[in-house]
Amino acid sequence: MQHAFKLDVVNLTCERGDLSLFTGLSFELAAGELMQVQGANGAGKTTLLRTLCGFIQPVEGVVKWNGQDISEWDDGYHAQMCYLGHLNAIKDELSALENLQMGAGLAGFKVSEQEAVNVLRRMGLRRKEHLPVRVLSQGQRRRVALSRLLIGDAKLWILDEPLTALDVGAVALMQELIGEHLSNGGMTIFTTHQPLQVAGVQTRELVLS
Amino acid sequence: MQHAFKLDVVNLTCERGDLSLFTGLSFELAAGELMQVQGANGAGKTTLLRTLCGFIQPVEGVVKWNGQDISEWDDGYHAQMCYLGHLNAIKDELSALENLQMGAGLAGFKVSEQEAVNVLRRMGLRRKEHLPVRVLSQGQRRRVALSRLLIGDAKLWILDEPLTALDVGAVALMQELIGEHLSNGGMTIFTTHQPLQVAGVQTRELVLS
Amino acid sequence: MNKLTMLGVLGLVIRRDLLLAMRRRADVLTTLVFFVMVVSLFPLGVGPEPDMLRKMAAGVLWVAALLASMLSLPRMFSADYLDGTLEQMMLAPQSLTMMVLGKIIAHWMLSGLPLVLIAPVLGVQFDMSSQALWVLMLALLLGTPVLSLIGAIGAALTLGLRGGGVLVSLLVLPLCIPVLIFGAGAVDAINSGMSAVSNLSLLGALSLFALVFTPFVAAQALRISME
Amino acid sequence: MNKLTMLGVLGLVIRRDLLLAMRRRADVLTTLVFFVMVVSLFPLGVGPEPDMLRKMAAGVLWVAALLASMLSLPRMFSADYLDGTLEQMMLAPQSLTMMVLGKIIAHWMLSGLPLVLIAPVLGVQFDMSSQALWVLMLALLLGTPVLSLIGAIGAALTLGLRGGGVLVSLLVLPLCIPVLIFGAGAVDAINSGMSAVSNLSLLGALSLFALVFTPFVAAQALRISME
Amino acid sequence: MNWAEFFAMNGYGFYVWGSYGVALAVIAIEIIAVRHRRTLALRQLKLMNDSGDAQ
Amino acid sequence: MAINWFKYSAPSTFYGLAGKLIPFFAWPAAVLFAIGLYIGFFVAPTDAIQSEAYRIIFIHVPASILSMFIYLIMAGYAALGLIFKTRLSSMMATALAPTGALFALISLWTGALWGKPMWGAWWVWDARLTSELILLFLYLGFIALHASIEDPRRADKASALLAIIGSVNVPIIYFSVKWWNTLHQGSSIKFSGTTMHVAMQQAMFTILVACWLYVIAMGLARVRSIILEREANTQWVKELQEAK
Ligand code: HEM
Ligand SMILES: Nc1ncnc2c1ncn2[C@@H]1O[C@H](COP(=O)(O)OP(=O)(O)OP(=O)(O)O)[C@@H](O)[C@H]1O
Ligand SMILES: Nc1ncnc2c1ncn2[C@@H]1O[C@H](COP(=O)(O)OP(=O)(O)OP(=O)(O)O)[C@@H](O)[C@H]1O
Ligand SMILES: [Mg+2]
Ligand SMILES: [Mg+2]
Repeated sequence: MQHAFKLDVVNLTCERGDLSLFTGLSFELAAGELMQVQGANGAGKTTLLRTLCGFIQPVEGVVKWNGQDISEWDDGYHAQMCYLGHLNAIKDELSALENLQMGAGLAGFKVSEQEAVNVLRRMGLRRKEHLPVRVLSQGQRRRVALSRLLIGDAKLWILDEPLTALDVGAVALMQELIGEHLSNGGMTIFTTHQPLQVAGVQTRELVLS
Repeated sequence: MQHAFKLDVVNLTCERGDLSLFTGLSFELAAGELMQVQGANGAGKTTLLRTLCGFIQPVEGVVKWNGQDISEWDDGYHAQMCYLGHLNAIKDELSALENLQMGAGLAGFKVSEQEAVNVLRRMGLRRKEHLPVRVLSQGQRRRVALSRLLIGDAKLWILDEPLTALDVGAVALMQELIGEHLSNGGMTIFTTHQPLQVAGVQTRELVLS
Repeated sequence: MNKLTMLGVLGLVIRRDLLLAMRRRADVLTTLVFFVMVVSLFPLGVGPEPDMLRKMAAGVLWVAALLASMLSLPRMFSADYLDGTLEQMMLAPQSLTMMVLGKIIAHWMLSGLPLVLIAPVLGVQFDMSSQALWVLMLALLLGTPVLSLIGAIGAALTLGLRGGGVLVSLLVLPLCIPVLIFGAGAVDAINSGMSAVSNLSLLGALSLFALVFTPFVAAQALRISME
Repeated sequence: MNKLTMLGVLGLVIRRDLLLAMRRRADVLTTLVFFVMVVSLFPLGVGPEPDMLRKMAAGVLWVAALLASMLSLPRMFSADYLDGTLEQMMLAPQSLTMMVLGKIIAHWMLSGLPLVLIAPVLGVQFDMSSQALWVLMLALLLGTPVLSLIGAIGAALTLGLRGGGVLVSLLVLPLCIPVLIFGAGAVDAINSGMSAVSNLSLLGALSLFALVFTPFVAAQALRISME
Repeated sequence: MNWAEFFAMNGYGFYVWGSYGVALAVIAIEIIAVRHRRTLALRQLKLMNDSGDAQ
Repeated sequence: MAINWFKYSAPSTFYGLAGKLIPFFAWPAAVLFAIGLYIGFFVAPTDAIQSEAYRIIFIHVPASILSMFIYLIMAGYAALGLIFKTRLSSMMATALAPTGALFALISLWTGALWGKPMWGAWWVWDARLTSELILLFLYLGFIALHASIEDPRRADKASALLAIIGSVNVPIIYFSVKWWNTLHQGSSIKFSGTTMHVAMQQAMFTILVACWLYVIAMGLARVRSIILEREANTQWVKELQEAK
């Protein structure tokens, strides 16, 4: 860990179809910081987050991780980030436990069953660990997806509407988890239409048009 | 309109798999009333709403509309209700306008283009009327789905997490729309994890275990 | 005011499905091209002797038509199921059977009819006589609706199941074997100098029978799949 | 610590896909049953003369194998795409080409290998000689991987498109024609008393060639489709 | 050589004229299709320009 | 004089340039067609073996040749677009595909109409014929894939990849088909090797050139529409006189 982690967005311009969503967007995010991307429906929040992941090539501008363009990073950038989109990336046929273990495996981690069970319990899925995810409710499925955050040591969390379908208890839990992540030197950028406060952290706001 | 509309739920019991979700649930909903179904993730909210629609047969108990079991109603019950689930029931290939017109057509209404455009504008989709729905953002798609409520004269609205993906402006709009619906003698039952207040109406709460 | 007539519903659903198909013309073409392609693969596998090809022709064309219809079956309901439209259709205060019939007719117009029209061109590649070509077309015209009608039940039953594509073929193909036998039989009869009338009228009877019963059954199957 | 070896990734992906398939055994069986069914339809459509059937056998079996593979292709990536797993795979700090290769191998084990094993049984139905049966198996063993490999590119290109099922056949079938020709040719050569070696070695060469190039191309196609 | 003979093509008229007729027809259709596509594109542009000005 | 090629590879400049160029290809194409047909029907003598039926050759051979060339050019443009991200080359590839498919169709059709009097069958599974048919499938695959993808940028890239793979495969397909056919010795019918009269050669060559010019004119005309459709929201298109 030669130096602190940093995400720089320089002069970013994105278009979808023939619509220009934002132009000349610049900001930086340092360790321990929390940023909420705001904007009305269709403002381009999802587009921005997917650009930060490298799925979408920006029309102009660069995204830098630790000073280097993310398209030039090998896999080093991806090893240090964790993205959670609209889709849960979980398999209906597998149990919550298997889903978590497989997901971690693809990201390069070996997780023992005990660890995985602990993580799922922390996410409030006690007694649901072995059910096929297919039968879980919307909110429970989202919880399974979120539990991936607790595995591994990604520094940068990119969360697109993490609170969708979560009940009050789960929202509080997420706030706590993000708080811990930040105090461990991580950083988080997220979108949500519900309020999300993390104790002791000033949420930076980025408003799209 | 021989008598006021009424939904009766008598002694309802539902199971999913081998899990008993709720037993002996009874309530009634009269014209002008607003009911929020609450409960943690997996409590059975979606299951309850789908039972009210008649998709799921309850293990015990009945759902009555105007005093008659909904499974004995012909299409008369369906003509007086409108259900909006997790899925938006819109076609990616069609424009917002065509979607609305087709949806109304299937429900038995003929809607002129002008009316449909007005409804869409009311839902904040100005200038998006002719775009294929595929390219709209999550929230915009949800708005298209919600605009179906404004067509026709359904008395009973059954809404499963209507606020998902909606921004602040759209949430306020929904509150307004539900208010209007209630004051026109309609009734609404809904679930949501976000607060939803309608001016001048006392929200009844139904908490599942 | 809230009720369309039976025919009104039928027309609406057909128009809607055709409109959707027009938005993605590629869909319609692909079934057709798939048919052409499968038929053309056979000579490549079997060898180019015209004699043998002529004998196989009717069988190959019918099997290919069967497969092409099967492949387009999953699309009949699955798109509506996945985006929730089917749910809304079942809640609509209209006869579900009529809506299903509408979807079946639209499906046939998009997947069966084009095969009927292109079949003679392919028959020529197999060196079929012109009389045989006419019988082939007629047989396809009478037989392909059965494939869509029976197929609808299979498509409804496998709704939302993974692997639905192959599963539906599995359920439906055995039921469609009579169509294949009578259809190919009609052409063979002509080729061996007999009359194709009995085969054709059997096909027609199958078609009518399926038209009367399957839409209702498919509607019930849909209800089961949606629970 | 965060990097698996190349082979580690490969093994993980294969194990994962096989596990998923085991959870829905129906999927694996359906491809196989489809193959059996298509092959068995032919005698029904073409008529029962043994002479003719023996001549057609290799061609029909190969065409059926081609179609069965095509049908299972859309499943290669689409489930992972729809539930977002593919997104996560692309973000994983591992070589995408290796993951794709893993998925291809798993696909072949689930859709190609069963065909190889069942083919002799079907060949017997067509009265093939035992020597021809061996060659048939060997040819299928060498040829079916090519179908999965080239198919992966088609599956990746059509990811998320409606009508993907037929479209992918449209794109991939013409490219697979050499496999069909050499594969059926090998059996025919044996039947007419010649050696099948040249056909088989051509198949092997195709297989190797595809193994080297297609995983990378398919990975690129995936990236294009995910943008 | 008279015209009737010319069109008969020594008994091969159907094949020769069938070839050239269809080839020319296909070419004509392509030309019409390309023209039509341009008209459509321009009409769409006009629509967009008009609605854009209105707003 | 150095020409700034990059300037012309911008759709905005190319749009105008193409518009000016079209007549220079279209009119000569029409004139050469007429001349070629005249030579073919009135100057070239009757063939000893095939009688008048051979006159189909004047359209059949150019169509066959062009259908193959256009595929290569299309794949080349698509590859350029994929590698150098020049939008115009991708558009050219899309513009050429339908014309190529059409020529393949003409080749098949005229070939079939020739085959009937010559071979007594509309179609035989000859190597050349079969590979032409496969070529048509490849065109159709390219067009269908492009049409199925809504996002034009993704459509360009995906179909470019397909075209490239296709062109790698074309030789393999061709040789396998050839080998398949000669191995079986199925039909004993072969193309007859008559030496051609000079006037016949002239007619065929004239029509070949006419077809080339026609393809270029069509490509340019279609690419202009494509540019209009894709760039509808750019300033320069909005300011176009034609759109007012
Ligand atoms: C790859 C595409 C093709 C090419 C390059 C091509 C080229 C030619 C050429 C150069 C000739 C004159 C050769 C000669 O006189 O010996 C010819 C003749 C002919 N072609 Fe094609 N052709 C193609 C496809 C087809 C197709 C698809 C058909 C039929 C459907 C066809 C049917 C014929 C016939 C019947 C003749 C006259 C044969 C004869 O002279 O005996 N050709 N073709
Ligand atoms: N291919 C396209 N053509 C035209 N417009 C497009 C296309 N793709 C996306 N858009 C538009 O891009 C905008 C940005 O969408 P995005 O999903 O980023 O919004 P968002 O901020 O995440 O909204 P939400 O809060 O509703 O999720 C939307 O207005 C959408 O209509
Ligand atoms: N086939 C099944 N087998 C076992 N349990 C099931 C089955 N189907 C559903 N369940 C369980 O039923 C419960 C009710 O699910 P439901 O979707 O109704 O919850 P919900 O209240 O809508 O939750 P959410 O707020 O997360 O949307 C969940 O706990 C789920 O795990
Ligand atoms: Mg979004
Ligand atoms: Mg729910």
